[in-house]
Amino acid sequence: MTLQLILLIGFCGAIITYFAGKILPVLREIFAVAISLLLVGMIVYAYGRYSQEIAQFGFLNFKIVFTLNRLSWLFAIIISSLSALSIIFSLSYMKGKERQDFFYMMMLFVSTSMLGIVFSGTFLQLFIFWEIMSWSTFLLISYSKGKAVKAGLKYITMSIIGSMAMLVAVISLYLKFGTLEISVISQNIDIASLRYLSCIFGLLFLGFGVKAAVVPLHTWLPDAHSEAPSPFSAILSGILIKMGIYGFILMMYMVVGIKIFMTLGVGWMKFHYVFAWLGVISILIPSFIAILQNDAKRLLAWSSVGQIGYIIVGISMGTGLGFLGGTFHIFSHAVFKGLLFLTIASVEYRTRTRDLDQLGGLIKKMPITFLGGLIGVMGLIGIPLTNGFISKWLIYKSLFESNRMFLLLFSLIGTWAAILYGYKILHNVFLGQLPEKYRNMKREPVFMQIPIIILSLTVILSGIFPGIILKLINNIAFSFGLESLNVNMWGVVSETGTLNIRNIFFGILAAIALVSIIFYSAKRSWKVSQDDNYAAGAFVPVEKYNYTVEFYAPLYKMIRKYLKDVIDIFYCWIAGLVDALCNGIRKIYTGDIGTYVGYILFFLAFLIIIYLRG
Amino acid sequence: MDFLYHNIHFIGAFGLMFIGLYMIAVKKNLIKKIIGLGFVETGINLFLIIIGYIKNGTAPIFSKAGLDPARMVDPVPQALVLTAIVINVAILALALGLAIRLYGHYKTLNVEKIRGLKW
Amino acid sequence: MVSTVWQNPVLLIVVPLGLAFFTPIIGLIRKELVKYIPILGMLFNLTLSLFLLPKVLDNPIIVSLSGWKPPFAINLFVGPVGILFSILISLVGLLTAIYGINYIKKGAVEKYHMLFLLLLTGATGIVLTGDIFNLFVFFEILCISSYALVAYNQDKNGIEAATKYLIQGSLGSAFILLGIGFLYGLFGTLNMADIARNITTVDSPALFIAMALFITGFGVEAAIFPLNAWLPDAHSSAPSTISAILSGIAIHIGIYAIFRVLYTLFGFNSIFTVLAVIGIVTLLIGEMSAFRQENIKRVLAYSSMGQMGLIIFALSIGTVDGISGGLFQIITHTLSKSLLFLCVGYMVYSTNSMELSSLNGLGKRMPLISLLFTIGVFSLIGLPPFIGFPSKLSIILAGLKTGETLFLILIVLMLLATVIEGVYFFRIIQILYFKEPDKEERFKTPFTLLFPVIILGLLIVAIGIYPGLLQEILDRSAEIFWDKLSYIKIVFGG
Amino acid sequence: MIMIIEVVKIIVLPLIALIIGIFLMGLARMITARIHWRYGPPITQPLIDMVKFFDQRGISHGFIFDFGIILSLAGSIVLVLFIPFCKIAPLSNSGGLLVILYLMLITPLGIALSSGASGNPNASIGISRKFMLALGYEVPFILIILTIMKSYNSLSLIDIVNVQQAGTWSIISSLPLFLTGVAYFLILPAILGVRPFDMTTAPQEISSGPKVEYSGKYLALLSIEHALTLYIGLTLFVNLFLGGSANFILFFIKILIVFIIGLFINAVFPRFRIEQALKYLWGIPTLLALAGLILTMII
Repeated sequence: MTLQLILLIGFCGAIITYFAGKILPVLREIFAVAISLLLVGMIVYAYGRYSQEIAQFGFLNFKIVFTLNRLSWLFAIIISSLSALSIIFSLSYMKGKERQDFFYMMMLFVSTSMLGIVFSGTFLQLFIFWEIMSWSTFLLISYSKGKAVKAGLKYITMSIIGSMAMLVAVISLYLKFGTLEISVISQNIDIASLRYLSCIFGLLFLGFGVKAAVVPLHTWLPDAHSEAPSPFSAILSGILIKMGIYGFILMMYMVVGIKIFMTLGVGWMKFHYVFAWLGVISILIPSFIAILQNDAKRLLAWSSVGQIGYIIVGISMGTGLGFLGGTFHIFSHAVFKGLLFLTIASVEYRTRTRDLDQLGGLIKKMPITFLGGLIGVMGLIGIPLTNGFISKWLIYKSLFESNRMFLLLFSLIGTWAAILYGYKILHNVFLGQLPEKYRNMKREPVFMQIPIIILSLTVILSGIFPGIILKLINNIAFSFGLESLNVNMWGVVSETGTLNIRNIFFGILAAIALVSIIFYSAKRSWKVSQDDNYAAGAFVPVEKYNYTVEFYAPLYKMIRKYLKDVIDIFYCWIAGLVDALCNGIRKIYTGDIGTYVGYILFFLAFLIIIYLRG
Repeated sequence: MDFLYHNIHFIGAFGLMFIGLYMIAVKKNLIKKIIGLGFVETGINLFLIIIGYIKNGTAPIFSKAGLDPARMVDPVPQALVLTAIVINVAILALALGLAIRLYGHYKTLNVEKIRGLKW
Repeated sequence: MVSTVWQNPVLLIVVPLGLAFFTPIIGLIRKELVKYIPILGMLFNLTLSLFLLPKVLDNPIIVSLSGWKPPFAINLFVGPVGILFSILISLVGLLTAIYGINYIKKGAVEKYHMLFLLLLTGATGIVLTGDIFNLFVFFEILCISSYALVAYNQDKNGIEAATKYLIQGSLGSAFILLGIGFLYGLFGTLNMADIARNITTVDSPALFIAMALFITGFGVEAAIFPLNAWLPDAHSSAPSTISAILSGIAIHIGIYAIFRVLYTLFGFNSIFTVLAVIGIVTLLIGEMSAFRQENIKRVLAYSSMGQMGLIIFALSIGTVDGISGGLFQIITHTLSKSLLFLCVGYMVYSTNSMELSSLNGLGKRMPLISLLFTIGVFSLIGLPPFIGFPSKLSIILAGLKTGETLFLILIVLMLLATVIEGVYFFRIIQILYFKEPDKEERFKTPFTLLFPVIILGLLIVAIGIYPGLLQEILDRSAEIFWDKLSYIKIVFGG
Repeated sequence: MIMIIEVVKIIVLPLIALIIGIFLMGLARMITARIHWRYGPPITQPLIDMVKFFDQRGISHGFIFDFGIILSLAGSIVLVLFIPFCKIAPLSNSGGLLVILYLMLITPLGIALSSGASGNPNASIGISRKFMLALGYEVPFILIILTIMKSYNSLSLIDIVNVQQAGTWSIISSLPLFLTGVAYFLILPAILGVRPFDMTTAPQEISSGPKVEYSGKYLALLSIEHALTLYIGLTLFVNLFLGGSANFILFFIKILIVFIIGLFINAVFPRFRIEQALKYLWGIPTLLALAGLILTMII
């Protein structure tokens, strides 16, 4: 009953929260936080109790089954804890905003529907919760009005197209296997021909790919992530796009099985090949586009597309190492990208802007936020001792072992692009000169500090002790029939190259200690104000004493002309075409009754002609 | 010629219908269209009567002596036509009423000009 | 068969008809009383239909009027489908009547209520009758009262729409009558079961022409693609209660008539494939035309057109699953579209404009109505957990089950249409909630307006979450609706 | 016992690196001066400077200004422990070349944080150039690393050195490795940040860029860091392409030769603009390295 109870609590809790807000605003906040924490608690409690629950009621003629396995538990814990943190963050962030009842309700709704997805034991439920997630997400994306409206529409358009493809796939699975139970289908997968499975994959690629924002389907993401309310952006980027990945993993490893998956495809164009290359394109181009962005959230959004690419590359390798890396990166990315979005949200909350050209020097005003941002960026880049490093190392290693050097090359280059935009966001927001208008700014509120601190600690701790999560993922990999790796608390042991975080950790710790000793044993330095700067005798006005606009100007000049989002332009062109077509087609209703009568006579004649022709 | 002789009533009925259809489809004046509607209905009524008609038949009254049941015309189509006529009257009356109102709004009966609702 | 007088299905027709005639008389006595008469009638109908439902699921009831056995007298065929429709009609009728208490204030109120009852009578008659000419008569009652009701506001648009509707509709009726003439000429009977029994004995082009005439004739009311030009005009210009009835009931009755005639009289044949294609074309054209509309009621009207296409497609799949899905979709559309029109009625009434832009930020000014509107819209798009999802799911399932390539293509097109539908509906949702309102002040909604809408909303959610409620009824209905032989057998008593 | 030896190695190796680095810095100034027909400072000048800097009181712009510089130096020190010196590499089995690639990020990131926190626009400009330049040389550099990894089918640097010791130097072992070796040599100045790739610290334009706000101990630490970077860049080349060596003298000579050849180029070229640098780096070296990788993949 646990799983059904979790979902019931989530959905009912969302509605209760809404009505509680109508009575007393404080009540709403208490409820929202309590319910989200309760969900976390229940999922923690469910650890290890892997089971199947067959629901009492059916849906049409379909059975309803809830399952909990290791994979879904991993996702569930990420979902529930990140949304709990985002909701706690919202307590401060949403203060004074309108329609808060709605906001909290939808936050809970989205996260519960995601839990529903991972608990689904049948494809039908998967689809139902998928759709609930889609529309509730739509409502939250559009929440901020203005530009968000257009972003929401773009999102939902692509989302519906994806869901429709998915629906066809799900139903055809039902017709093929006579059931939608995932476990039953995976047992009988042999009866399906490879061609059929390829078609199913093609359709599901549309369905899952839209949510996962794989490259040709990514165009909704930059708009949606940047325009959504920031705590929700954290959820969007942190977990929602991972639902697409969950779908892929489910199909590839659980339902079809990786052995069959590696043979799927049309001719020599194997599906996993295409998939991996799409992943790499997702890494490379969006990462460079991210460098060009001036809106902090838009930058992070493009970066999310890039990071999703790593995950996809990892899981499409079909090896234990790749799976380990990809799945670990799901976790890492959820944590550090959630952290980064919350950081930016906290900056936005105080400064009312997220324009990278306007900010600067905030380190002095919000040190905790800066620390969060720093750790987030370090995780994003993959500096050792953060969890981003672990996952990237594993992914690179798996690429190397699968002998896919060009994939490896492009993924690595993507990382260097990540350094550029990562530093840009740090520098333009936190470093440099503090502009005059922010001199009297207050610190970030405590409810913003808590999630930021928790997430920062998670990034670091899981970077130093990756074994905790690696072991879990390794078990998942084992249950999928992948080769099991020798995982310990500090990393992975293998023949061709071992990852040992312990050495790196103590090495860096010792080095820092050593340098600190040298540094602090030397003469103490003077603290000077930020205006006390060396300008080679030149006089520079204070407001212009900041180098943030066009931070990488020469690079921009070189790459900007190559980095148009052609796919987006193409989609918009198609949309325009459809729009024009729709506008044209309604002209057949001319308003002239004579024409209408003509239509009727024509129709009659048409039917008779059909008859005459047999 | 023989064909024409035996089917002249059908031709008449359908002829009326087609005239009506032509008027509805082509005429610009709303009243003419309504008249066309009347034509169609009349044609159909005629058709229904013809279906039940037997040459040199008698009225289908069983109680009246001296009528051969085999030579009686079918009473059902006549009943149908009676109903249909009533309906037609209602429709035409409504149509004309609407036409008057429409004229009040548009000051014209030319349907090409009455195109406030389109697309 | 019928134990007591009060359980006689004839009452479903007689009571509203009688009340309709009493309405003007009562109106002479006290004008305020008039508006409660439809509520009374529909409440009675709803109760009786619900009461009859479990009975007819096992055995359809045959009622012969004037004591003659079929085929010699007009008989009613009270099967599950008929009762299902009858429930829908009386439910929507009841709710719209309640809505109308405060909504219809101007004009000839007693005439409105009379016509309203007549319309519903006609609709109920159509779904219950077993006689083709009787069906025609009820059809005309339905049509004439709807022509008149569309023009009820007597404004420019209403009159124009009614005129156009009338001309097209009566042309359609003329075709039906002609078709009846053909059938009578061939078989010498008007009883549908009797015709059905003998239909295989005749092989004449006239038979097919009759079928074509029926499809075209009923098709005008059912809004099949090129015959549906009246629909957006009429639905958008009528008073919203009438729009709700027209969209929620009248067009479905047209569809019922087409398929009753096709299934029962002509049986399955190649025309269904054509109809399936036409259905999808209707769907596409409807949704595409709705895409760029700026008038909220026209959007809904075009969307109704699209939904009709979907239902026609489902019913033309030609399997019990398809019919069950189609009936489900009819229920979905009835509930959702009535809900939407009633919501929009109030919005238009409050803002005094039908432009989409006038809905800006209404989510804040009338939260409950907007919420219910959203539910209706989501349900129409087919999003879980609303009723539209299971119905669309069963249609797609039925279509793919046939395994034919044509149906696969049609379903893909249908899904494309769903995408278009989704986009414009989501746009409206955004306008409701995520645009700044012009004014801040809230509207106070009278309870009589709110109550019907809430009931519809609750039904949509309840069935959406647990579609098992309807499952059995639908499957049984579909079986009987579809099965020509058992129809004949039931009518002739073995 | 083994533990103690390991600890000793860990302590001694950075010191050796530092000495070599400082020596090379001094040597560089001397040789450059000679090429320019100047007399130049004595070879111990960098060391003298360093000691002097430690003695002076510097200014600080806050915590991250301090922390960044510590982090960057610590990063360099750790990195030294990963790269075999005379086949001594205490930590090289902790993740191999991939870790080295990532550890090479810590140093610039530390400096970037520190100098960014100083609030001096010149520093920011310098840093932005530094990162662009890094993006420029990392593309060929990654290609080079990948080619090596592929050729020896190992991530471990020490394995690669061992294989070379058993056979021939990689730069002459095969055509692809030769091409990559040349490519590495061509980008070496960019990695080390010396002329013609010293736009990051161009003193005449942006007042030494990131270094502009540093004084006293900060500058001293920065010099140490620079010395270590010099060491790391060269050792990596020697280990990857010139077979490393178990012999201290031989190893040192290899470093010296590479350094001096590089120095000649350095001394006669003017500074690139950043766009020119990027175009150069993404041109010939990248193509060479790419050719190397493709050839390796084929063979």
